[in-house]
Amino acid sequence: MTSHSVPVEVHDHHDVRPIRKAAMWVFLGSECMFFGSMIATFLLYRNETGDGPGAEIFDIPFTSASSFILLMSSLTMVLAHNAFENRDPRATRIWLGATALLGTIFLAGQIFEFTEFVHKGLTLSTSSFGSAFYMLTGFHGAHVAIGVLMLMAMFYLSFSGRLYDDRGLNVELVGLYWHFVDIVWIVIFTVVYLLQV
Amino acid sequence: MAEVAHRAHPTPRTYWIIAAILAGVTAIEIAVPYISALDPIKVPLLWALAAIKFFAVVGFFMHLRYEKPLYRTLFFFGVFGVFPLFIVVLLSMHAF
Amino acid sequence: MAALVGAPAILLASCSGSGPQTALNPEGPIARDIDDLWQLVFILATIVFVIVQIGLFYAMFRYRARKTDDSEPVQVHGNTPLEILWTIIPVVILASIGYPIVKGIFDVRAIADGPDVLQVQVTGHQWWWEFEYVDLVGPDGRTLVTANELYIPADTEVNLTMTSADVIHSFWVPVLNGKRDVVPNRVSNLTLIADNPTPPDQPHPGQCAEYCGLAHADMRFKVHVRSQADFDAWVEGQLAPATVPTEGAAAAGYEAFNTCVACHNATVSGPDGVEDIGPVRTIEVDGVTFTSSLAPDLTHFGSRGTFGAGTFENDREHLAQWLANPSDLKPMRPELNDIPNGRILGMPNFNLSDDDINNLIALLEGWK
Amino acid sequence: MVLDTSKDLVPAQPTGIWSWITTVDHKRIGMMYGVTALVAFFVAGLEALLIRLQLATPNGTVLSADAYNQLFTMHGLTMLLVVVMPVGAAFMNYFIPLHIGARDVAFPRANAFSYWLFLGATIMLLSSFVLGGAPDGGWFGYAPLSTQLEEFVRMDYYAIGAQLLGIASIMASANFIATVFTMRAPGMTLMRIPVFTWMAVVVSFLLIFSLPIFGVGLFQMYFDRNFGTQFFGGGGDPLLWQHLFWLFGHPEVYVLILPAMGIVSEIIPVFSRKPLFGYPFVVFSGIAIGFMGFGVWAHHMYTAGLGPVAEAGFGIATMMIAVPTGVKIFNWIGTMWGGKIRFELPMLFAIGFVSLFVIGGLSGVTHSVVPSDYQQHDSYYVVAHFHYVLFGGGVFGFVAGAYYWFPKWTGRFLDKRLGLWHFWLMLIGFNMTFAPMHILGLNGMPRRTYRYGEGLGWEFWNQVATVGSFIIGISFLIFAWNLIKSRKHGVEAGPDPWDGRTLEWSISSPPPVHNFDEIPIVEHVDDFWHRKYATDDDGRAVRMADVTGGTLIEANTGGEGSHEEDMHMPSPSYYPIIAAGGITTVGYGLIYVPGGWVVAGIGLLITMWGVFGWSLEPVTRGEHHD
Ligand code: HEA
Ligand code: HEA
Ligand code: HEC
Ligand code: CUA
Ligand SMILES: [Cu+2]
Repeated sequence: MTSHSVPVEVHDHHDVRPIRKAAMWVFLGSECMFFGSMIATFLLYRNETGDGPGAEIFDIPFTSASSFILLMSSLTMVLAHNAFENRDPRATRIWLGATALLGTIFLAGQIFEFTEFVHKGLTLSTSSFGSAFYMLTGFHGAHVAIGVLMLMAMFYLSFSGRLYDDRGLNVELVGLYWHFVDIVWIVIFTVVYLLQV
Repeated sequence: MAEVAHRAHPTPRTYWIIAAILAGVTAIEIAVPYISALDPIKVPLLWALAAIKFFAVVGFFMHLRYEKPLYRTLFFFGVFGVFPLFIVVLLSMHAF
Repeated sequence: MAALVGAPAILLASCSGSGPQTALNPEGPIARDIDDLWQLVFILATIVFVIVQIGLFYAMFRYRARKTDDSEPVQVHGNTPLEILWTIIPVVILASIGYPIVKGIFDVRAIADGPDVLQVQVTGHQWWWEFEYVDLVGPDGRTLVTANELYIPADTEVNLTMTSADVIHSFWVPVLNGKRDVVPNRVSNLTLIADNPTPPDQPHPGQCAEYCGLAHADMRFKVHVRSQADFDAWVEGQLAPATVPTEGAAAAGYEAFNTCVACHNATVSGPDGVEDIGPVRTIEVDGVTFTSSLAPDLTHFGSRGTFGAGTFENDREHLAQWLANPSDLKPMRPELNDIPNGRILGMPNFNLSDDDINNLIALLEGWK
Repeated sequence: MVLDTSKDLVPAQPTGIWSWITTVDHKRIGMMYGVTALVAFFVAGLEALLIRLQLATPNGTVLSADAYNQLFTMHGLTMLLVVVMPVGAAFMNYFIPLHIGARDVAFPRANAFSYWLFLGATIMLLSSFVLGGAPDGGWFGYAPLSTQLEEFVRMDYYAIGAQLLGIASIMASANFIATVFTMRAPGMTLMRIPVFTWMAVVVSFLLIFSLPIFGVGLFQMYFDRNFGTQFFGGGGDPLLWQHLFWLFGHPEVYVLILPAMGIVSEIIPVFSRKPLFGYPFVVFSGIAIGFMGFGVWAHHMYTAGLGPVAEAGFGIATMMIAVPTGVKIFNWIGTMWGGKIRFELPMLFAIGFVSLFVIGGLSGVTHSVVPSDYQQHDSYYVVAHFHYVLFGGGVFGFVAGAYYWFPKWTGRFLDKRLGLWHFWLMLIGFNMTFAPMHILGLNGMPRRTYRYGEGLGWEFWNQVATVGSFIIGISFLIFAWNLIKSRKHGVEAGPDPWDGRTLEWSISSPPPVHNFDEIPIVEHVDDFWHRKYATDDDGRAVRMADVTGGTLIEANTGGEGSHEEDMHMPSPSYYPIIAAGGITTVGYGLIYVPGGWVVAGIGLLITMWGVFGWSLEPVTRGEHHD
């Protein structure tokens, strides 16, 4: 072996969290592109309303309220993660449940909003505007729904005391995903709603 | 860099403060479209407010401020990559 | 070795413009400018190519392992000045062609404008071309509309304003200019300038260059270049309505033509004066109104050298085949036609009797 | 986290079909990618031969227009997404862990899932031929042609099939990135990892950031076709699709070429007996190509109507990619310069790569000259360009890699005589097929045309091309025969047949399940070489001791800092194939909506079963990552 000294990067091969987190962050970077493409599509078609209604049918106060709920679910999520790190399964469970609940309320709000818009004449096929709007908010909603499912899975695990088993999915990763879904909505809320009224 | 990576983890107190800030910014955001005096700067202002919220969540709730620089690099490629690309697309399609 | 095969082939390409549809024998100033730029870049590329291959082959030959020598080579890891050098040289080479490229783009893309410019509106259809000379209006107020054969005067700027009725097509006459996509919902422009008139039987061939479905290969067209006088004469002939035949096979053909006017228009001067006997449709894109018919205008079909979008000789034999079953000659999907919604994907087979076919041919031949 | 600290015996290679289905071993997964891609290459090659037969004469009648359009679309689609990309994935799977000194990739089960989903999507795309017609909208599926014929499911196959391939690739890429950034052996700093693995990282980033854009475009295409949305038709703008497609499509072409460049960067030093000239420059030029590759997408749209300013900008930007690419070319020649070049088969193909890729690259530069491209676009000149880079570059590079690493996979050499036949026939056939296309294109022959008329002066070169394509075909028949024959009966190669430089040559051929008996400690670029050779005062290499691969690591590690590792390999799992099968089922259902909703629903349930089973399955047997 040659004699000169080498800076040996010592890896803790048993700490798998950085590996999973790195993959999660890469995935979220990728999701930025996904949502970015849809947001750009929306911006392109924001005035292509054809014969159908446009942004005037938005109900800003209502959407503001549901946006706020989603925003606050990020708080409950981070508190859940905090409790998880402090190895407090009970608090973890409570905050996880709260997050899932807030997410569900947001989803319910979105379903309500969609039905309203359809009644006012805006559907997926009315205009390019409608297509872009429903695609963007719909895919976001799908992400929220998947998040809620994962939160519920964590919630369920917390009862059987297996929250700390090593597995592909854990509270921290679910948390990262959930916050991401929230920040995407921050942008959507601004671009789709606030900027169009 | 090493300093950043070892920054102390935030406490629930920090989280509540951030949440309060988020709530405050959101309130301002919602008000902006209704204040006609702000119309000329409405677009950049709303983008700026959204950016504040965005990075508050990313930095504190997602702990990116406290994590390895690697994660930041990975994620910011996406966040900052998407803007120039689609601005060029939208410009070339005369969307503005 | 690869070079030995590849290089001569490419070299050959540079000087051997062959065939009527080549980009290498320009017949107009715009195509010539493009070709000049190409020649310049091609020579530069050839030089780079030759230098690189020489370096590669020299290294291969000079530093091949020899049985007689088993010493190990010197372990060189790199050389920064060299790296910088071979970064900068390509930058310089490329920068040197930056100006002609940018100038070329703006020149080719400039939209011809002015009183002397001939304005033609082009509508691309699956799978044929429609041309309308918007400034050439006949005595009855109709503009000149034709299909698949474009006539232009020599040495005159022609501005094409183009759109598509269905999918993306691309208008390309290699000897006159590069191609330009024809996009639904969008208007695009292309300038044509031709040096000399073409002999009547040797128009410049053109081709749809963007894949547009089943019969993309057969979406061709012709550009006839005429002296100004010949062009004016052609215009006069085209602006005149067709006459309704009153006797013989052609008259019987006119009866049978009833089926055809579901899609095809013809402007005829009959007992009720001058009238369009088929549908005339327009679409509006970005404030420009384009004629966008369901099928080629047949008013002066007899004057065309080819049909089926520049694909078949306009003779009795081919016409008979066409009328007997169009899809035999040219792949189309008429079974998907939806006339009320303006969706046409080809001409259907009407199972015409031989008599009908002969009569229709007589009619169409007469419509010069 | 509970870790089992008891030491198992060194894991043995399991056998049987079931062991392949449930395998999570990156080497086996790599093999499966490779074999699948090879089969797909023969299918897509056969399609190409039919295309060439049809074009051999004017007004050819071998194929109908309809068949021709399906064939060229599937030929392009298959070659790019089901052959070249997966071949890249095959090499990456096999060699990333070996190159960085790891036992496996970061997420072995996700890795298996990527493969199975890729296989599902491949089967889906190929099955379209018998299930209502294959995609016929061209490999870039321009809207609104691709959204036009709702009567046919063809472009639904495209929309869904490509979407699934994309999901598989995103997962694989995230996996590779996590592997390289977090699982390197001690001392394996970023500037010591082999160039191939570096290129794999760049490729992974390109895919991670470009595929989602394509994904959105594909969803929009699918919605336009099936749910009446107006993304590209109605009030929509067809150019949106082109932007979304090429934002993916151009980075994609570098996804195809960078792994081949990485392979060539491995091979040339070994057979020149010199280190890679300018290692950091080769690495950084690869990264630069990656970055620049994201900024030039619109050079495929010069004729579409971007406006002169955008065209000029994209034209100049595109030209500049020649600069980092040139750096690579020059460094390869620099590596050969002053070396002792052994013309073994891998080296022949690698040199073929360098020579031919330059032709393709230069014709790319002539494309970037915008006014010239007004003439060249969508003509056979483009077809010539991209076959030179994809076949002359990509395929030559990958074949070089196959000859180079076959001994590592099987412990045996590929037959040299057959290999020489393969090489020369492929080289001649390739140039005969594609060099004439430059001439055809400049003489006005448009691409994607199933027939052309007489008298246009295209007959002769088309015939040459057709003959050439059959010579390529024969060369690949020889290759296939060589693979089959040498796998069992080739000359035995031993662990380090080429006197290699990188870590994979330090272990037995084929490698053991756990790759390394002990995780190596790395001190150099080309670490393995430095364990074998020192340099004398003139800088010439001097062999240190009579060491051969396989024994070296043991002899040279175990000192201070070495890691005594438990040898638990991740346990096999059948959840990946279930999840992938579920998603494929959903895909089939979506193609046939509304009738297919039921199928899609069933698929969704299977997927949920797979995904939840997998992600909630506690990690057992001391497996420490999944
Ligand atoms: C492996 C895939 C691959 C690679 C590596 C490339 C590399 C390049 N490509 Fe290519 N390209 C394709 C695959 C690829 N391409 C495909 C598939 C299409 C068609 C898609 C379709 O329409 O179906 C296409 C189409 C295509 C077009 C659009 C043509 C058209 O449709 O009108 C253009 C236009 O600019 C282009 C340019 C380039 C350039 C500038 C490079 C450069 O990266 C090349 C750089 C390399 C060199 C230049 C050689 C080495 C350099 C030197 C020796 C240094 C000195 C050089 C100089 C000073 C010039 N390509
Ligand atoms: C990596 C990518 C790749 C590769 C390797 C190839 C390989 C080949 N391609 Fe490729 N091609 C594309 C990517 C590729 N192509 C793309 C992207 C398009 C554009 C599609 C589009 O427009 O949408 C295209 C389009 C394309 C066209 C243009 C079609 C058109 O525009 O109308 C043609 C025409 O000649 C062609 C020919 C060939 C030939 C002859 C080969 C040969 O090299 C193939 C050699 C392989 C074999 C021959 C198979 C092996 C052997 C056997 C199967 C045994 C049988 C053999 C005998 C009996 C002899 N290709
Ligand atoms: C459903 C609509 C439809 C009807 C009805 C129809 N055609 Fe056509 N016809 C077409 C279309 C579309 C084309 C263009 C085909 C192409 O070239 O792609 C065409 C092309 C032609 C052409 C060639 C025109 C040219 O310049 O290329 C002739 C001649 C012709 N039709 C004659 C007839 C006759 C005669 C009849 C009646 C028996 C008829 N058509 C009825 C749709 C129709
Ligand atoms: Cu119209 Cu191709
Ligand atoms: Cu490109």
